[in-house]
Amino acid sequence: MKEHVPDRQGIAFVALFILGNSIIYGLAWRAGRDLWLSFLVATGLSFPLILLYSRLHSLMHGQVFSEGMESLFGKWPSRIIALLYSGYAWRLGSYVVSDVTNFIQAVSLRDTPQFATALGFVLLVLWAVKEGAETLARWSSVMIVVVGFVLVFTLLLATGQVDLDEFLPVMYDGFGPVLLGALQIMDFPFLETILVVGSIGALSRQKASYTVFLTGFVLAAFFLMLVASFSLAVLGTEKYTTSYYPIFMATARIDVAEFLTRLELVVGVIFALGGFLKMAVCLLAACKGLAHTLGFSDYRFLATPLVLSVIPGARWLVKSSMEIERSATKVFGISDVLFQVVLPICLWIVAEIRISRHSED
Amino acid sequence: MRRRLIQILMLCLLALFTTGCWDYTELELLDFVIGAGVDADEAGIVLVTEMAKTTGVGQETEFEPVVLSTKARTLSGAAHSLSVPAGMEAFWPHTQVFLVSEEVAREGMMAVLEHILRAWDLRSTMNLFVTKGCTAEEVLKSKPPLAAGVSQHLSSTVRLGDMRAAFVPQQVWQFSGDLAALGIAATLPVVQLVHVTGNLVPVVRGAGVFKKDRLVGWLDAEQTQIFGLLKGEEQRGLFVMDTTVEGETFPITYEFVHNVVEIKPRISDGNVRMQIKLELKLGVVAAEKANFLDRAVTNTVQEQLNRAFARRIRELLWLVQEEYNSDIIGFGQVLMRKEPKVWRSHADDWDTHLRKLAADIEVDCRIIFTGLRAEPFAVRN
Amino acid sequence: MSFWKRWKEKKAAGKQREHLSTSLESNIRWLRSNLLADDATIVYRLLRTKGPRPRDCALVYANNMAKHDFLSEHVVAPLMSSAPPKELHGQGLLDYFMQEAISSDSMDTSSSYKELAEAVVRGTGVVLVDGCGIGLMVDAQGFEKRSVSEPQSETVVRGPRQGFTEDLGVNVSLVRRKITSPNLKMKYLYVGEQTRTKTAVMYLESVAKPDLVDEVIQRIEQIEMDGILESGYIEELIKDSPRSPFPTIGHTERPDTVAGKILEGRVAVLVDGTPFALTMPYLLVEAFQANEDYYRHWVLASFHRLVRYISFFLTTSTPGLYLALVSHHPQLLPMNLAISIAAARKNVPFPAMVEVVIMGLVFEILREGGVRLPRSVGQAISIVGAIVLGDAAVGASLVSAPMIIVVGLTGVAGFVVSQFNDVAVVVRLGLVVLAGLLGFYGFLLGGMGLMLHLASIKSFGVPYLSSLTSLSVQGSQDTLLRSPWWKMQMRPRHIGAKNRQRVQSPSRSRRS
Amino acid sequence: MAILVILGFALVGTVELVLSPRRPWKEVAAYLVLLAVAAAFSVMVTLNPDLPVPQPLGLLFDWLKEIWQGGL
Repeated sequence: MKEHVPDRQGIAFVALFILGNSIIYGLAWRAGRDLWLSFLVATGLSFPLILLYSRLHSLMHGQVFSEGMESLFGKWPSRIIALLYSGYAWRLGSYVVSDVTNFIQAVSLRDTPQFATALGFVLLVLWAVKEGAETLARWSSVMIVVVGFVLVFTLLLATGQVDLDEFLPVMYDGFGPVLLGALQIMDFPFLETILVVGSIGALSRQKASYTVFLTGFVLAAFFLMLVASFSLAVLGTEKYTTSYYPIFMATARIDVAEFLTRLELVVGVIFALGGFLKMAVCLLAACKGLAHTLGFSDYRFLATPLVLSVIPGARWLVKSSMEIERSATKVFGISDVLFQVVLPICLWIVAEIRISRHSED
Repeated sequence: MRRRLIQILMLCLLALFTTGCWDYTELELLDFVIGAGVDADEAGIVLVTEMAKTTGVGQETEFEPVVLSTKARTLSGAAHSLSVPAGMEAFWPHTQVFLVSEEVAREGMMAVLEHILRAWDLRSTMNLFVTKGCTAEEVLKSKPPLAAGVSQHLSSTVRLGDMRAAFVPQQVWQFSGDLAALGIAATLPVVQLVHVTGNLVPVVRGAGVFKKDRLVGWLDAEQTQIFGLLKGEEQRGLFVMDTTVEGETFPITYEFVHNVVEIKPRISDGNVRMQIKLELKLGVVAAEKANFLDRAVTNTVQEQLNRAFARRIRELLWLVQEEYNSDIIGFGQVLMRKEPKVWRSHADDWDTHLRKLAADIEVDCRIIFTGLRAEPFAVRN
Repeated sequence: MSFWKRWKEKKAAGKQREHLSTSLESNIRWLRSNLLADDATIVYRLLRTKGPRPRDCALVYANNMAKHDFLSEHVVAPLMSSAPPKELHGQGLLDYFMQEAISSDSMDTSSSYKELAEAVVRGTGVVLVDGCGIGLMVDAQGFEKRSVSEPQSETVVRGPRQGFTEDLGVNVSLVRRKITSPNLKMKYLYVGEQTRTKTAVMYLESVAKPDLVDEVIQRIEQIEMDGILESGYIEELIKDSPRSPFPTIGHTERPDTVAGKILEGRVAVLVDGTPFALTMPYLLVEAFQANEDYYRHWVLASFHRLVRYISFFLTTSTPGLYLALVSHHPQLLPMNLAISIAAARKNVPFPAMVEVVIMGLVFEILREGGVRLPRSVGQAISIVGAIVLGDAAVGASLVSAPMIIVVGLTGVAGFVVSQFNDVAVVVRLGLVVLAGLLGFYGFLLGGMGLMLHLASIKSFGVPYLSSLTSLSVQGSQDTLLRSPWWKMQMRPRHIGAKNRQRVQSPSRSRRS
Repeated sequence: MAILVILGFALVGTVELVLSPRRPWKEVAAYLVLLAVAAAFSVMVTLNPDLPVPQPLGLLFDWLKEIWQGGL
């Protein structure tokens, strides 16, 4: 069964993946009131890497994941790479679960054990993984409309609360914090896009990879910047940098004629939608990678153990709500540098060399 | 086949869930806290709450306020033990009003704010007040003549725009934001108990001035009005001022229509001066004799208003800068935003700089309407 | 046991004799005792012609299935007065009867007992002639049927008042009259071992995708079932995702709707004996489209379409949301509302979740009762039941007043999207359970799962959410809103792929 | 708790094996092994929530920290 994802759905897929669970965190808080600059810098720095990811993806055009990997890197190297990325994807998936359960416990269901909230979410993800990328892309193309509409609507309602003076003075502490903030958002969520390469199936054309990845990325970056700047302008620098969930607190303040209040719920919805897609993509990538490592062409039968193990995985990797915050807003973890920057560049070079040799032959 | 598997898994999930709905509560088992206040006590903190007790059945229900109080070392502890006298779970998210007694405020707001900001169930849009000359318990136990409870009385006072001239409302986020930000100090509106036809009625009037998180002084209603203007709060309501027109002095009642304030730092020879430019658009509600069709009359009246407001601003600034040494207007913040370099050198001992900070005050009052009459009403014999 | 034996014997005997013999007497005897045995409605009219050599004939038909007066006037009378030449026999004799005696426009011949017997049962008059091994079938189908009237299930304010009847021929003609083009193709299929129900597959050759047509025909041909009594049988037997409660095949009672769908490139299946035609592929958006949308001004139509989407959301979500708010997140309710709901619920003995489920059930009972009862009684009963039950239940503190509002809203909104009325019940229940367990989070999980399910199903190869996921202006012209006709120049992408141009010249749009 | 976890995994495994269409034995074996690993992992985490997380890149990180004195 060959999957086919139309371009626009692919864009929605990538954009929603990047928006994912990151939207509720205080992105680039290191930069403080200069975070909008951080976003610009991070977008600029990530752009070539995203371009590289799309190149990798387009090289696999027309092939199933495992075939593509094998033709690019050879049998055994490709299996090792797939295994590495599978582990990385699994770890990221665990973090997303932990994000979701912690958020829900913090803001709403305080007495429900995290296991129960995680299980509901994870079962849904299991279903989604078994349905595959095509269905998920269709799903996200509906949901991106919901997310976009809701976000724009909320931001419009909150314009009264925005104090643009919060952004002044620009670069009070110099460029250092801006760069740190930029690195924060590159690590999470911008460059996590590498996992989409392994999860999404065939696009309509070979060139479509570029359109899909770049457009989706820019869209998501723009929205994230909008949301983060808005939260900062509403909350002020201090609150933005010290709250777990700034956007949540910012929307809680919206009050239109004492009627439209308590809109923080809406943020929860967006977060759940994005988090769901992100986790599904992570596990899709993990399943595909593992299946390739083990030499199977179909990945679906591997989904159950892999997806279910994310629940203990979340508990294993993240032991408190402070830890999840730290992991969400760290400045380029060492493993992320490896998986998001070093390895892709190596892979790309290898792939280009092999391809040019291939065409010479 | 796959779908059936999912269905079965879902069923298992359901079976699992039905063993316990952890967060399931019933609405009727909650006691709604609609207002709260904090008093100091030797033992720690006294939390006074106003709760909604519902009466009546079916479609005709009403609620009447009930006041309860608990004591504990910390506010969180007191809030937690509230369910003992309440008999049901105290439910905080609908709290609209939070009173802090003078005594607590003088000792520092941290004890209160930490709980409010960290707890999930207290909203940051809650209105904060500080009591003056009475405890929070006395305020909450007073009987406002019309509203169903003190909290409702206070929150409707805040909502009522016309009263604003006498206080500057502060919600939790504004207050805590000012405390946390650099170069600005916080204030809270003041609640006092006033005798009205034999009853003690809570009235919101004036402001409590904070330095860091401690209450250091008060502003009366008139000073608060000026303070509100300087903060750029949209002012409404009336004020009366004795005005001299053509040699005669008589009171004229004015109405705020629109106000804009602009505060800018100006650096000359390394000295900082704040430029305050206040534009007021006013209406005349009642003026016995002045004929505002006459441009000369209008001009003299505006002149007098300008001078009066400038004087009041100066008085307020003196009070705030010298007496309380608390930057409630946020000169420091303005400086930081507009002149970050200068601020950097001043930031460390801003308190001393604040004392010396000079201000150029420019007031521009305009009378833009005079009600339905062009000329004053004249009685002829 | 003996019946079984006899039936077996008959079957064995039937296998022995398949074709008519030349003896009229033995043919009749055979029919009487085998294929048409124990059937009191069959009439055997024996008659004899005139002429130099009178021939014995028999007219066999089923009472009330065939038109008596037609048969006596156009078959019996001419046969009795005819005088076939002496030398004619066999095929020639039949030709003589067909050409010179019987005045019917539709005739056929057959020598198979089975075919003839089936024809008789269907209402055809069969003429057997002594000495001929071939029977004449004269089309005389005529039974009582309902005349074309306004459909009950889909009424319109503006639009044609015609609805399908139970007669396939009439139905086909109704559609054909809408699309009088030789491009409109039709294929008859007979479905059901016993009922041999006649089924028509209709499509527009220049627009419909050939694979789609083949797929439909193939799926219908593969049906193995004893009887097809309603198009619902076929729908259930050939639909995609059979376990999903969502319909992946549309049904309608209106010829104009069918014509509209055919023009978009869809395939319609009409089944004899059913006033409901099936259209496929069927997408989610179609449930929210009404034929009247296209007859009215597009602004109003768009508005009402939005209302339909909102109603569907309300009917599926109101109880779940109410439950989530009341039992998990009272902080999200405005204070006064929370307090008044709390007061209303004070003496109610049930937990909110049980209350929601019970009231949902009560509503379904009232609805089902109202539908099944005779029309005049049904309405009265349901109104009285609702008012009395609702009012008294609130008065007795069995149910809280807000709950009545929730149930009422749910019920009324449910009727707006009638196509999804059944689905809504399932979805609603699921959401209520999830919301009761996990509050808004559970509700959200349910919603996401629902969307995932919708994204995963397809109807005849077309994704169910198709035009909602296009994310382009072109593709979503006829989804949430209806664009004016002069803007909708293209057919829906996945359906009319063969010939997408719909409006030839966009002159209207230029003029505006 | 650990027993519940094992039972849960066993239940899921049997249900899925019974319901899934015929698969090559290789895939079934891989599935079972993975499921067992997942179950074992879950049990380990359940029994000891403080199970250390291996840091294969920890050494590299420490080294990097040393050369970049700025610290993060």
